Amino acid sequence: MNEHDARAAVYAAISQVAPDVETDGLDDRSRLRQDLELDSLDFLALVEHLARRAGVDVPESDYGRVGTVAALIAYVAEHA
Amino acid sequence: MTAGKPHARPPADAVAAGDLLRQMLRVRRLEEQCVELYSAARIRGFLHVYIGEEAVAAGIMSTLGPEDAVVATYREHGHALLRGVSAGAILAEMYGHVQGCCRGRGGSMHLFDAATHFYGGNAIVAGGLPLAVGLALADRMAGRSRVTACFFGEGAAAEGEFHESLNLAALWRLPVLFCCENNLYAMGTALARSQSQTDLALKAAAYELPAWSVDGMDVLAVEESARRAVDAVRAGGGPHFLELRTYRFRAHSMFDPERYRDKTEVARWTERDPILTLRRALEETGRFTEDDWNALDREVAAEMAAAVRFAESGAPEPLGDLQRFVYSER
Amino acid sequence: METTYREAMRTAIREALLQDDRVFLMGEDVGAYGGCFAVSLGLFEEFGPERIRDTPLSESAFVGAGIGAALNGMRPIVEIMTVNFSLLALDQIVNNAATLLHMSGGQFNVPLVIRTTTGAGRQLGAQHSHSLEGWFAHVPGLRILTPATVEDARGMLWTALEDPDPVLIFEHGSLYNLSSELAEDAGPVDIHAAAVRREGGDVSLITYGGTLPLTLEAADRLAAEGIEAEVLDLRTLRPLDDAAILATVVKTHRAVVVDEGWRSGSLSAEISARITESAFYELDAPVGRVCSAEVPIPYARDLELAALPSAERVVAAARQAVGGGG
Amino acid sequence: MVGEFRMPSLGADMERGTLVEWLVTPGDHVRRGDVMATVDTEKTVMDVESFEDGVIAELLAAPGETLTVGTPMARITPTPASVMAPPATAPVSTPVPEAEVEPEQTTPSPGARVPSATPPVRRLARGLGLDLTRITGTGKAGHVTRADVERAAAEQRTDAGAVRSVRVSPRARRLAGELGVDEANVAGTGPHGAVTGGDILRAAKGNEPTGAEGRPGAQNGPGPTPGPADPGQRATGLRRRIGTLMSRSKKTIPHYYLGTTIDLQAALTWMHAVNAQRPVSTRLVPAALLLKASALAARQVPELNGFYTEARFRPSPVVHLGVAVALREGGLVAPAIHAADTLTVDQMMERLRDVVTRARTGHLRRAEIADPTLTVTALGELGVDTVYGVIYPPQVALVGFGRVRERPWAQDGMLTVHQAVNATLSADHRVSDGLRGGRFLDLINDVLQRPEEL
Repeated sequence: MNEHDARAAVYAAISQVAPDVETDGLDDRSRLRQDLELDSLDFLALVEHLARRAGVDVPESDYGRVGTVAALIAYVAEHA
Repeated sequence: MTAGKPHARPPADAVAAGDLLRQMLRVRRLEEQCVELYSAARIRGFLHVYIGEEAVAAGIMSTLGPEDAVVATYREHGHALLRGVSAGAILAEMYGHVQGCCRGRGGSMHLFDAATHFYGGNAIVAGGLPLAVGLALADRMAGRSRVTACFFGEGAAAEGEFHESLNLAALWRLPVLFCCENNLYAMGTALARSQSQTDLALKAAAYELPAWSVDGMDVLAVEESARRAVDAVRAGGGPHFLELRTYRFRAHSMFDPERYRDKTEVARWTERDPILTLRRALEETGRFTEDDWNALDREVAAEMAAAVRFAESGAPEPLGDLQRFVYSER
Repeated sequence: METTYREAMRTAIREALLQDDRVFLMGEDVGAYGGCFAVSLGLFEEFGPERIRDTPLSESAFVGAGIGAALNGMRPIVEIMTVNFSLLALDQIVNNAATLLHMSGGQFNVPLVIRTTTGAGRQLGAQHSHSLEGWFAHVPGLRILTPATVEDARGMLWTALEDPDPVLIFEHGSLYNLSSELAEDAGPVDIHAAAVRREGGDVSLITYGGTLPLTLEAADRLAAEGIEAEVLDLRTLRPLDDAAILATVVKTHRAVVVDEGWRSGSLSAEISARITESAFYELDAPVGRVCSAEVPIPYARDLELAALPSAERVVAAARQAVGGGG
Repeated sequence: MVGEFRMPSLGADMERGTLVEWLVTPGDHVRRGDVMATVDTEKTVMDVESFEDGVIAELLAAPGETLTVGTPMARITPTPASVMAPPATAPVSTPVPEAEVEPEQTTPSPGARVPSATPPVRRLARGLGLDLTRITGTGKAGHVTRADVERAAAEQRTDAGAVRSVRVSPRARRLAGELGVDEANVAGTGPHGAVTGGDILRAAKGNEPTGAEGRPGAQNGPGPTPGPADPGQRATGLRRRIGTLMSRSKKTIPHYYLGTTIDLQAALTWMHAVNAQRPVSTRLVPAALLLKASALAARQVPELNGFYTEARFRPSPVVHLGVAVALREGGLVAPAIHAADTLTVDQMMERLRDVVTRARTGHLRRAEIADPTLTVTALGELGVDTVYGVIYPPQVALVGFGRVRERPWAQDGMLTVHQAVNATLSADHRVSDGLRGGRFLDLINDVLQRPEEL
């Protein structure tokens, strides 16, 4: 998946679990937990959404690698 | 250990020796008073007493002139007293009363007195050495012939400021007399456990300044060495260093359980009590009797009793003055 | 007369040496070398080794010696090469210079001036680039000056020497080459009041020292957008000029503090707190801050610049404070 | 026979509730389980449902009224399917067969029904300060889509006097008070749309006959009466209610606090191993383990599980675990997971996800909220290490878990790095003491060291 599509998928997932977050102009460096205030259940929902919609399974062992919006986009681009 | 048999060499000048005895006794009685008042909770904070080491301050102070400067440590009640600060002002300071020599803002560890050029009262180990260097620098630059005597313990030799200051003073040939009161323990750490080179005079000599060791339990020996050194410093001979081998009979502070040294060690050193030694030597001359001693003791006791009354009758500075003396009042 | 900050500082030192026998300059390489930043260039030749006194690399000893000399009637100017090295003398500055007057119940004041270079921007890496003046401003008993203009570089020293208590002057390394017109008869300036360097009614940019030039640049850019920023140069970090801070906030109702120190526990935090304490009901926006990134200052040019306050970041913070129109 | 819809009891300590909003109007068909209204208890704002099928005959209470539990709020006429003749008061002349009632065929008046929408869209609407019932759905069967909400938000921005959740600067608040301007009706020009002092001054000027100045929000007088379900107000109300409840808690309950650090290395290793074998949808989170452990411990320490009412403690035979859920728009609710001590970890996880989703989308029902016997806050991953909780009366304890993170861990003389969490207990000293409380934390710790037995 290219970066553009990955970004769209990640934004869609974020909008799903945290609709109050404006993906428009969202800072790529935003941390999912701290900055977007996703708790572990939100995060799980995010990962689930990506699995369903983008076909990317983020195993738990990789959670540490997808801490920011940018990292998550890169991860999806690489694995989808 | 330099503890050994008490020896009493005959004082050459009995009158001068009698005065040294009197000065040492004043320090002893003041410190005993402090311990008593501390135990009664009249004095708080840290309290470090000088009992056992009186010969050092008494011997050196007797060689200084009124214009000379003194920098001391947090174990400085005796130094302040012998420099001329009244026992009353010292005790009032420890009471935290405005009648104290620092208006109760310094306490036991921070006695200062401008009138007698007594620059404290420094409770950071080795922190006073750079000050002494600067005081002497100013004297040198202004062409004054005064000497700055700087007291510190052997623990200071482990600090960077000790080395920086000895170097600077020697480099600039400044009129400082460094007086290292080696009582063998930095709090509870024995010298040999903290220094690779325990010969402190040798350490100092590495900075190219005259340095030697003195029996700090013998006030006459201290006085003699100090006079020689002070004269040399005053004459432009640059800084000198005296290692005064002494011993404190009591704990480091009132909080110290003394787990680090043996009672027998303390007992051995107390046999060399500088006051008893000199008293005995004076009595052997036949010109000092038990009556003389008793009279002296009564006189000193009266002085201390008056000092306690003075301190007791004082009062703390008004709270409204809390913010004073952070910046100069202009 | 066009003069640099460096020359102005040198003129001030020279003037002090000429005016008062008690003044002398002491520090590492202030003499034969001419000063690490060439501030004292030529003075050694003019005044000799007694009064332009090279010291060993013994910050604690020579700062302490400065304190002792000040106690004993002199008016020393002690130069510490950079603020990072001042940490080696922290004991003397904090435990002695700042406390002696108080501990002695008012008997011993310390009329000492310490000059040091502060700040980043010259790729000097993490041990020569920090801005620690905010730490010193924490300590009662010290006075902290941060000349940010050629006029202040020329004029603050003498006033500092006249102060009976210890004064620390922080000279930002990037300012030495700053050049501007200076009156021939320029002389001592007051060190008690902050200065409004630019008037404006929309937002207050509060800064000092090395970040003044970029803050003024930011104000110009904001003006092009129709935002009139007022720029307050604190000049003295301790004691802070509360009245001036209050006055500008009451005027604009918005404030951004620009401080090259790290944000956490910083001077900017102090100023922000004072604004909320004394002018909360005057505020139309949260107090903004532009500080250095919380990293040791890196060497690489781009990284270093990214770590430091910039005009762009000040502009952005000011815009945010003013608001985007709904 | 006319049925009555009454103020429900939504908690053991609930004595009265305030009607926030009617979600039905007279003439509406309702079925058992349909949401009728929202009610503000002292703990939270909740949807309350009908227990009957029928047609709304009459609304007896108005939004804003506070009613004691059991007070009739509406009358419901049974539908012809269950009763032969509709009562004369029935407003519906030609009843529509129930099966044919579709959302798009009901009365188009806004506010009549809660339209269907996905939880994120609901949350978005709430975040934007929009009333979902006033948004026209364009999706399948009138489903409100994200685009619908965004369009409505855009419309609202141009809608003069629309009431929003507003930010007001300190200066503006002061000036508004001084000048008698309602800052809620002033459009903000400051950061994030905050109302500034300048906006208030302009608005104040606008109130005078002459100088009406530019901004749409700065118009004369108060705007239209806000809709009763305004989410901004709801969040504010919720915050105020929490404040009241917590003040009461602190005033009446002699709290004591215990804390311990629990080694989660074993539990998380086990969890990671389990999760590695599973698709995302069935993976566990640490909170599920912590809740399970707390429930098991609570069963063994009954002094922490139950209600203190009428000056005595009544232990509960089952553990209904309240789960503290922070809402994105602010505020906190603590719906219950029933009989938590009997659930497997997987069931616990499922219930946790369900109840948190419902809480966050504003769709808690009685079943989710009624009567937790012990509250746990375990979703605190967002930063704090330690939670010092305030007990929800009439409960007698609150268990708090901070952030799970790596810490240096000394064990058998070796220093290693373990995942660990600070567990705290706030408990009521009238009922238990440190010994029992400590036992409780010990039990949690024990259970978590043997995760496979959970």
